[in-house]
Amino acid sequence: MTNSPTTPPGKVSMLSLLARDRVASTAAVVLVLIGACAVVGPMLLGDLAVEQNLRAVNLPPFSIGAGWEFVLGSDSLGRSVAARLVVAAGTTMSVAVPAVLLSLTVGSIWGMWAGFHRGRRESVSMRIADVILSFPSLLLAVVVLYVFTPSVANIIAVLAVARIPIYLRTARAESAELQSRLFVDAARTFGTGSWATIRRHVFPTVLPTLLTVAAVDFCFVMLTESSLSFLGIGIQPPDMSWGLMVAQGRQELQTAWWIAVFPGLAIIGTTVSAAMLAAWARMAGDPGQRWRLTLPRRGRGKITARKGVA
Amino acid sequence: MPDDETTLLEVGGLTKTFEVAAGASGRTALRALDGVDLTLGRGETLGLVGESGCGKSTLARVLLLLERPDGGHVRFSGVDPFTLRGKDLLAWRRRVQMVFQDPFASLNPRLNAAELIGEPWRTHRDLVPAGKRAARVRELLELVGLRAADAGRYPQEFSGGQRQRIGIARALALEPDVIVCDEPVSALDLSVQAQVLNLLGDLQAELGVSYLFISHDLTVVRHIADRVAVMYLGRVVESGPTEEVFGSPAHPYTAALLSAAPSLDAVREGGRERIVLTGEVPSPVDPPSGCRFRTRCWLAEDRCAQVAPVAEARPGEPAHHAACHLPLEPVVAGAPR
Amino acid sequence: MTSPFRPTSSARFRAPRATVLVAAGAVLLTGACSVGGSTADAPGDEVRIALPEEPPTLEPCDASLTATGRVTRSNITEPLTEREPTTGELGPKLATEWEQTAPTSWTFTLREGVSFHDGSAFTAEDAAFSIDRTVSSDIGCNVDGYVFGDSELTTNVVNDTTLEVATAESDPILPLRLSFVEIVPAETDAEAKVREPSGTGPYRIETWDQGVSLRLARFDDYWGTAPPFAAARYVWRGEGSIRAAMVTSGEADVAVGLAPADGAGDRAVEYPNNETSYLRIDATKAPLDDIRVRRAINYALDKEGLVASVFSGLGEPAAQVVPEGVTGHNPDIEPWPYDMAKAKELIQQARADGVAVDTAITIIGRNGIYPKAAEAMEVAQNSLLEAGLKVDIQMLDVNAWMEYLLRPFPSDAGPTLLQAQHGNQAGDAAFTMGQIYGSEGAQSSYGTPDLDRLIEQAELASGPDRQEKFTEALAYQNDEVVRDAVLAHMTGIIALSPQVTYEPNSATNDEMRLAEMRPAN
Amino acid sequence: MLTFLRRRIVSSAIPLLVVILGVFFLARLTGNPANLYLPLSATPEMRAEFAARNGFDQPIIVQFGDYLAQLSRLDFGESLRTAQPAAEAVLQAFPATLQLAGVTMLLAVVGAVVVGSLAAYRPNSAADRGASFLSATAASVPDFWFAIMGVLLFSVTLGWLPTSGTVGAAAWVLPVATLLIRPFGVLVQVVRGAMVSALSAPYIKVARSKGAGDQRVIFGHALRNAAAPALTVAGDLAVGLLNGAVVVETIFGWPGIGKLMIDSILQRDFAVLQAAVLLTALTIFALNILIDVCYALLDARVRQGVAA
Repeated sequence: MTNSPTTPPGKVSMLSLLARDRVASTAAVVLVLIGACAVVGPMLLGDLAVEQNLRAVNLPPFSIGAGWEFVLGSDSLGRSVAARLVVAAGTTMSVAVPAVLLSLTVGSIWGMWAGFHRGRRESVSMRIADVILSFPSLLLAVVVLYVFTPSVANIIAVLAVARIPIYLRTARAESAELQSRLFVDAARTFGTGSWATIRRHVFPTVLPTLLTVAAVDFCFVMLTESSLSFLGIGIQPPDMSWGLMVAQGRQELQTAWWIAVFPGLAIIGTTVSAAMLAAWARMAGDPGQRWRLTLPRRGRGKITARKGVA
Repeated sequence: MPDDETTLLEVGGLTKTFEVAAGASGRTALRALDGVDLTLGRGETLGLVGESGCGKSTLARVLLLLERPDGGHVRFSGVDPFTLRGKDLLAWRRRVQMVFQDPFASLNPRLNAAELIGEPWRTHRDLVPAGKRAARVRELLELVGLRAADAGRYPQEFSGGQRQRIGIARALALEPDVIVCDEPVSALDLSVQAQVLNLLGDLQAELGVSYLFISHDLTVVRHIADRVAVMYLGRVVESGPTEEVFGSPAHPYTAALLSAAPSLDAVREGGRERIVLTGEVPSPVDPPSGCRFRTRCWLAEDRCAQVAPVAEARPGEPAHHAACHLPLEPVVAGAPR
Repeated sequence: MTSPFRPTSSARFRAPRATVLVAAGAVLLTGACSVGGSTADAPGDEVRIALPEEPPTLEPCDASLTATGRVTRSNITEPLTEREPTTGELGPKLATEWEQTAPTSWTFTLREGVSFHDGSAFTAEDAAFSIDRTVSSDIGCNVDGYVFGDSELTTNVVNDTTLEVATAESDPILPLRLSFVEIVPAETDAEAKVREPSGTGPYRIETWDQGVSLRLARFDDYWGTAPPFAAARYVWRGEGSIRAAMVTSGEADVAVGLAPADGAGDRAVEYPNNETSYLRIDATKAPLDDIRVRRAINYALDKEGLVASVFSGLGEPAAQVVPEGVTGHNPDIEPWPYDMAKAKELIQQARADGVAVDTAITIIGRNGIYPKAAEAMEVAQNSLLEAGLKVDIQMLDVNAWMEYLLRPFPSDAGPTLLQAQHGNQAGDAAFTMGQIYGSEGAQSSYGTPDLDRLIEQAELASGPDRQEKFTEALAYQNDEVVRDAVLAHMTGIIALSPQVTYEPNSATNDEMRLAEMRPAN
Repeated sequence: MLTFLRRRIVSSAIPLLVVILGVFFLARLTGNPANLYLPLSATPEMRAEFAARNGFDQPIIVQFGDYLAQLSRLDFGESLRTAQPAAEAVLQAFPATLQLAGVTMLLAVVGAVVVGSLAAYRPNSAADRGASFLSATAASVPDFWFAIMGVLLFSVTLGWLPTSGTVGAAAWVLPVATLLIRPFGVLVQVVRGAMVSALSAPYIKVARSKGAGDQRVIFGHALRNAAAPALTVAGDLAVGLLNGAVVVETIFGWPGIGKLMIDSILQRDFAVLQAAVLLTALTIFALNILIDVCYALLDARVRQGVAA
């Protein structure tokens, strides 16, 4: 938006806006790092992550004496937790990102469409969402396990289908409210089609809320994937994901806490980064709020307060 | 009344009913428009006045095809826009535009002035070539009295009057023949109102656009309109050239409205007593029989309840129609102006 | 004791009318009122036991289900005979003596002066009824299939204290089999299972607050010695670390089914639980149909390392699925040594002979079959990969896994190694050999006619001959058939609070005798 | 409103039928449960007998017809596992979950509105950043982890709370806290986001410029507008709680329907699964109707608020 040719001087590009914000830029760096791990990790550390050493199990973190790879300790099979953490990022992201994106895309487009048109389309859509929500997703998983072969694609499908109603309902609620707004009426008077109106007016307004939900949904998907492995539909060893590491380390929470805690922290870190970035994006994408991000850090609160009453 | 050559817009017998929930009993019909007849000439400004809830805004929405009427017809240069589809409809859309009452709600706060004004072109792609849009936005901004440098600013950074100017510029972007102005100044401060009204007048002079100007403010209408139509409970009760209607109203309701607006000197000088209407506007869910106004009319007789009056031209004023069984006498000649 | 959910039992079947908000308020009120209501009777009166799961039913004829048997057997109901887990001897319970009067007929002399919890006296009539109900009725008793298979029994009541039982074929271990038939009064429903049975045991069911807790109280008219604790309260928690924490925090006296990592600390008591873990090799499919590959698998698995790491040092590398103390155990079989070089060599030989050793083999695992089941399979996978095989893992839930465990096997499966565990509750190899190693055994993927013959001969033998014949069959299996790779005899863990003394034994998992628990002081 | 309710309830009938249909057929796609309920050495005759006893030998359409006929007599069948009527098992477990979820959602919503509003009041301030960070963390902490750590700390080490069980108010603390963190974290994020947007909306500025007090601005105007997305998400979270309180119920020995449902899936206990899903579906539908009613009320008030 700010990149349009009409942007007057003084406005800043999104990237430099991001650079000004310490928290948001840290979050972005974390996500980029995780992405990098996901891409190159398996190539660099793939063998190290599966190398067992039954004589060096459950080494606590910082057991550098046993080798640098045991900086985060070893698991119950003597494998390097650090290496597994890096390599697992790949599998984790290849499940979580498509699952979240799929449910986000399908759910929000469907929801915006339903809310925009209201009437029968809306109520049928909402009843479908009710139906999906009424099914325990585990049942779906067991069915997939029995009828299809367990695979990454099926895990993604199960997770995505189960989460679609969340976005569907959220997008529907906001879209239904927006479609009665005057500026949408105005767009109609130009002859703008419904999809174009949705794209231009509904989508940008609904997106921040959807992103907020999607950001925290990340962890949900990652953890659900781990409970699917209990049924046999999850990631199968020797592949590894954070969810699987958490699930396996769970049994040892009391004796070797690091096995479950580090992947847990990785999940939390990813989710928190995504959430902080989503919060920042909400502000950066809202012209009414963007100015706050351009303020110097100190005294921000006071200025806001004064401006608020003015 | 403008002749066929110059008639741009013609509305006849327009009705529109809404279904509303009415308590536990079920749904009831709310008759927002009940046989409305109007015409609008090329380059003309028709003022449409009436209390809130009389159906003015519904009429505007029907004219912009935001609502589909239950009965009656709309003709725009002889064409019924409700029969249009696809390209033809899009071409029609270009000719009729609207300026909304609320300059806060009618502008998407996420778009800046340039994007707002240029929004229609994203649908009507061939109207202004992409390369020339920025220049055209600057032109339009200046045309409505804003600075070209304001293009990158967002609605919330403008004052109410400035926003309404953006709304007008957006309506002008498609170079329409008619602009329906739905209470365009009622949300603005008095001083700003005048500026916007003058702007609208100037634009008309410059571009030759017609206005259907909806307002509950008689002062404003008198200021801008060539002709006026007065609505009451979904019907037009009186219409005619502004001077004739305001100078000597034929319908008691018009007279009452004028009387309630003390700043209109004509009425006071007309020597009439101040008329104070009693009671609320009856619910459009269950309107009075016969003449809609009879429940509040101080002249009402039995037949007012039985027969709905039809619009008739006033003797000597062929363009001045009123739907009343007991029209008021014209004000004595020699009234000012 | 009442839970906040069901203040009175009459409210049990009522539909949940309370709305969320009303419920919230009500909960806070009742919750507040019942604070302090949780303190049990004085210590010494009640033993509190934390189980991994609620018994689905207390029906005695389903007592071969661990969750049911653990509570019902020898506590609520009793059998005619009872096997002493520590010695393996069969001792008297409701029958005082028995003898084989003909190859297919046995006569039991029953105990006098025994009464059921419902007040009726125990007679041969009740014993005959219970046997018929378990073995011959249509109610689908779990014990029936487990212990008797499709063999038929005929009962004959001679007098109040004498019962004759006839079998279709000679059955040398009928008294042992009958130790699984819990005796219920003849008034018990013969057409349907009962959830809360009456029995002759030292404890009777006092209250079963479903989902919440089960309390057994001492039966005052018990024929034997009165048990030390006046009552027992069972609760169930699915999470092992919580069960352990309940003991360490003093909320429970006994916690069952723990894993080494559950953190019971010095409250933990280890005991051999009679289970043996093994990998079943599907020897019908290439490359597993080649005995060199099967031997290579045995050489490649580092059992010592597995026990030391995955099983936290608990358990013992095993050579055969029949553990010590069970009739038929062969003390001469040694566990396969860990010899990766030999394993690689055997695979190479097979490869040279054109065996399809590059075919992917799937390890079918079952989550939770024992602690760290998935990790154990990862270790196995790692070793087999090193030996030169191609191996994938698939961890399944119980029902999916059972499709592979039991005949008929999934037709579309490739060569598999099945993660399995076997426990011989009855103490006789007859309960192991046929179904696990027989050509037609329910859990057997492969057998040979020679082995079948050895097993059949052993099952008909009795006395020292029986022991010897089973030993022979086991040795033959281990040397010439190599149908599985036995991993370890497993070790169970329970946690005991300082208030209770109890010595777990190999039967504790299936039959936890409350009478053997006593206050510590 | 009554008309609305009636139409809404009628329009839920078909989806409910779809749920019944779906669960019935999906459940039967998960494999024959004979292996789970018969001894390992069961003979083919025993399997046939088991199938006949439970009607599994019939064509699936016939089975479904029988099921519907049973349903119409309010007979929900019998549990394979416990031989109890399925309805009994489900109705026993349901109130426990409902109470747990109710208390949790109440606390989560109230807490999230307070924290989220305070955070949104001064967007991007330190307090806002802190609240966002903490709530995002709360939303992503693995719940079993939180539960077990809570037990170790508060029950084993400090001895303040019971490890598990349902007796006494103290027993509620850890289960509610465990169940609470995720909805609370998510809701804070949503409320905060919606409030930030609402507070920058023109009419709030108008209200502020008219001199409305700060609290009135936030709670009078903005909250009403922020309530729509928050309500939707809260509804979905509540549904999630009903369907997914498994971890809490398993760990704390809470006799609820989440665990019952999961167990009945794993145990292929079809009758119980069907009854449980039917009951939760009914509750979910009722919850959604309730949310729609809230919407309608909210909508009216928002409109009034804007018009005023």
